Amino acid sequence: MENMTYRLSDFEGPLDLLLALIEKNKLNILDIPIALICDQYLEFLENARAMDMDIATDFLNMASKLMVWKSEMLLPHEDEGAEKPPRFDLSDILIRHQHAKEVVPKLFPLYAYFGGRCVKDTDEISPDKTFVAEQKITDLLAAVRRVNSYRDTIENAKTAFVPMVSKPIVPVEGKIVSILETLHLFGTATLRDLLSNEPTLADLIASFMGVLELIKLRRILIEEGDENAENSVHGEGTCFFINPDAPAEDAEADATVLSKE
Amino acid sequence: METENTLQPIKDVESCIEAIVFAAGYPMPYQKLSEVIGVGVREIKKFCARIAKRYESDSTGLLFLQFPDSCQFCTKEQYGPYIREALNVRRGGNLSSASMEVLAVVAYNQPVTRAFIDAVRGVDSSYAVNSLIDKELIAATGRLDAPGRPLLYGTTEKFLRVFGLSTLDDLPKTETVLPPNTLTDQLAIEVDAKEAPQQEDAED
Amino acid sequence: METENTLQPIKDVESCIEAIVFAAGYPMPYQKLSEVIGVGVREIKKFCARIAKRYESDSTGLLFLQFPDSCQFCTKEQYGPYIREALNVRRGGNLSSASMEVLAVVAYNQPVTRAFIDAVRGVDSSYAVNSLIDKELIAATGRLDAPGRPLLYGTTEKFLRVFGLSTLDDLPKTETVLPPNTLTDQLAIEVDAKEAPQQEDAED
Repeated sequence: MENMTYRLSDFEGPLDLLLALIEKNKLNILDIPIALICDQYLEFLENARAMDMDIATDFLNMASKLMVWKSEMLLPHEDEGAEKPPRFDLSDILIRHQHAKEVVPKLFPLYAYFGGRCVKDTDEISPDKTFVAEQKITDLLAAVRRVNSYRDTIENAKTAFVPMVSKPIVPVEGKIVSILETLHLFGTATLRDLLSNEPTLADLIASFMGVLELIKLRRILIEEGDENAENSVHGEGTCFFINPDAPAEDAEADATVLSKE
Repeated sequence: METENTLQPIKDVESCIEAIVFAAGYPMPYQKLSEVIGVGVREIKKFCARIAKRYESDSTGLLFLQFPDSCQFCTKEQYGPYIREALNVRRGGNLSSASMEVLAVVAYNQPVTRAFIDAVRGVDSSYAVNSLIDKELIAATGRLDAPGRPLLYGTTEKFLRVFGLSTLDDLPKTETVLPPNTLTDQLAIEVDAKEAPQQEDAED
Repeated sequence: METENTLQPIKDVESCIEAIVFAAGYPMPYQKLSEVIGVGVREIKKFCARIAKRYESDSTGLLFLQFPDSCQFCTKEQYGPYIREALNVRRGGNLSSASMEVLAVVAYNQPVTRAFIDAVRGVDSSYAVNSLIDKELIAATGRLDAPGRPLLYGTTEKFLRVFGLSTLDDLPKTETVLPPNTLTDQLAIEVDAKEAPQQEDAED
């Protein structure tokens, strides 16, 4: 194509691009010269690629199909009388595609008008309250999906609402202080000891980050396990103590502030 | 039936149909009404037509819809916003243009396989298809007798209701005339055969 | 509300009430109708009385019931046997989508409080919860050790039976299983503490 009159983003999918090419060449949709269309389609994609655009897989799939059809056409038919090999009827697909595109603008107003027609849920007027017919598990899964789809709207509403109530900020510094206090008091403490009394998830995370921070700063050390243990770290049972040769207390300033949720 | 109810007067049959269709909520097949009430399907349809007319002309908030094989009560469309607000229904009913396109492909070409939908749209449509199934606007209606036995999809009675149609013949006409659907079989064999086994299992 | 609907004529208010009450299925509080339609509770009750009269006298299979604080459509008693016969055979019948959603929340997150269910669904679920208790698909299994000591609900043996499961472990593990951690128990405690006392008394 000498001049790029179209851009890839103009097309929702490969079929729209094909229709545009057909229109541009003033071709009969019922009699498409595959070779010509295939070449122009590939050229278009090549140009798009040259312009450093991401080409969606749908467009590439169509390109490979077109090339297969084109090569089928170019292969000499051994016996002329034989039927053509079965292949996608591109005309048929394009007509149906065009038809769907035409119809969509007519369906939207219908739906906008009649979509308000509501029906009644089924179980409310059951003659026997305890009667339950057999149920399909797929219906339950559909319900799970529905509920999950509400989840986003609820979460959005919640986040929009949160700033209006006082948002508790859980500073990691505070946790670091209490971790050090605990260790000073008891000498050693396990991870469970340090984390078990946190009232909220945010507190829990802040404390855990505090522990990590203290390890990073080498203010606390992990106690060697007993000799039977395979590893020196034992999950919740990991035991910490204060590093007697701790480096100077300075780096705590950058301790992260963690907000709730 | 535990009691020896015999519905003689015509009015009674109509009321009985109303009561059953109301209690069901879902589209009630004429066949079922015929069996339960003991009146032929043809008669049942006539009674239903009278009921439908009564609710249409009456100043009531309800409508009695007649589909090709079933009937159902619903509310008149203009009260939809009030109902949504009273029942706290979210505006979940919105359809994206991708969904509407899939719906158009299914409605005018049904029954179709997923492969057919993908081919006619030229792009992968699985998200839109699943969302339409969840919204009960399309549903599996059977399986294609082809390798992989892929599911066939068609529109539902809910589709007819929320688009204000009595039958599929009422679908809007267009300039483009659709050829008869011969694609389905071909596509099913070529494309579905690869995908079908695991995909279809997951759906059953 | 998407359109500028204003219900001026009296007939329209009646139809709107009918539509809302029909779609709800459960007893609809006059208070709610009043809020949504924008007409005082006293007027709403008057409109309801007229609707009730119309359905009583008309030759229809439906009745409009008026309770002290709410109203509801139901079917006339004499058609009960027909309804039962028409509906009982339907596979998958008589669980509303709201009930199915509550059941999904309970099944995948049990034990849960009512407040948790409400929070996950984003709407008040008390009618569906009660209906599932009536149907013996969920039951109270204990109380949460939190202010108000709200009841905890779980699924029952009958739940397993009607869904054809042997144990809860047979529940399909989908990618979409509800993440229980985003709404913590804390939320349940906060909300329940306010509501629990009167609500729980009513149930015990």
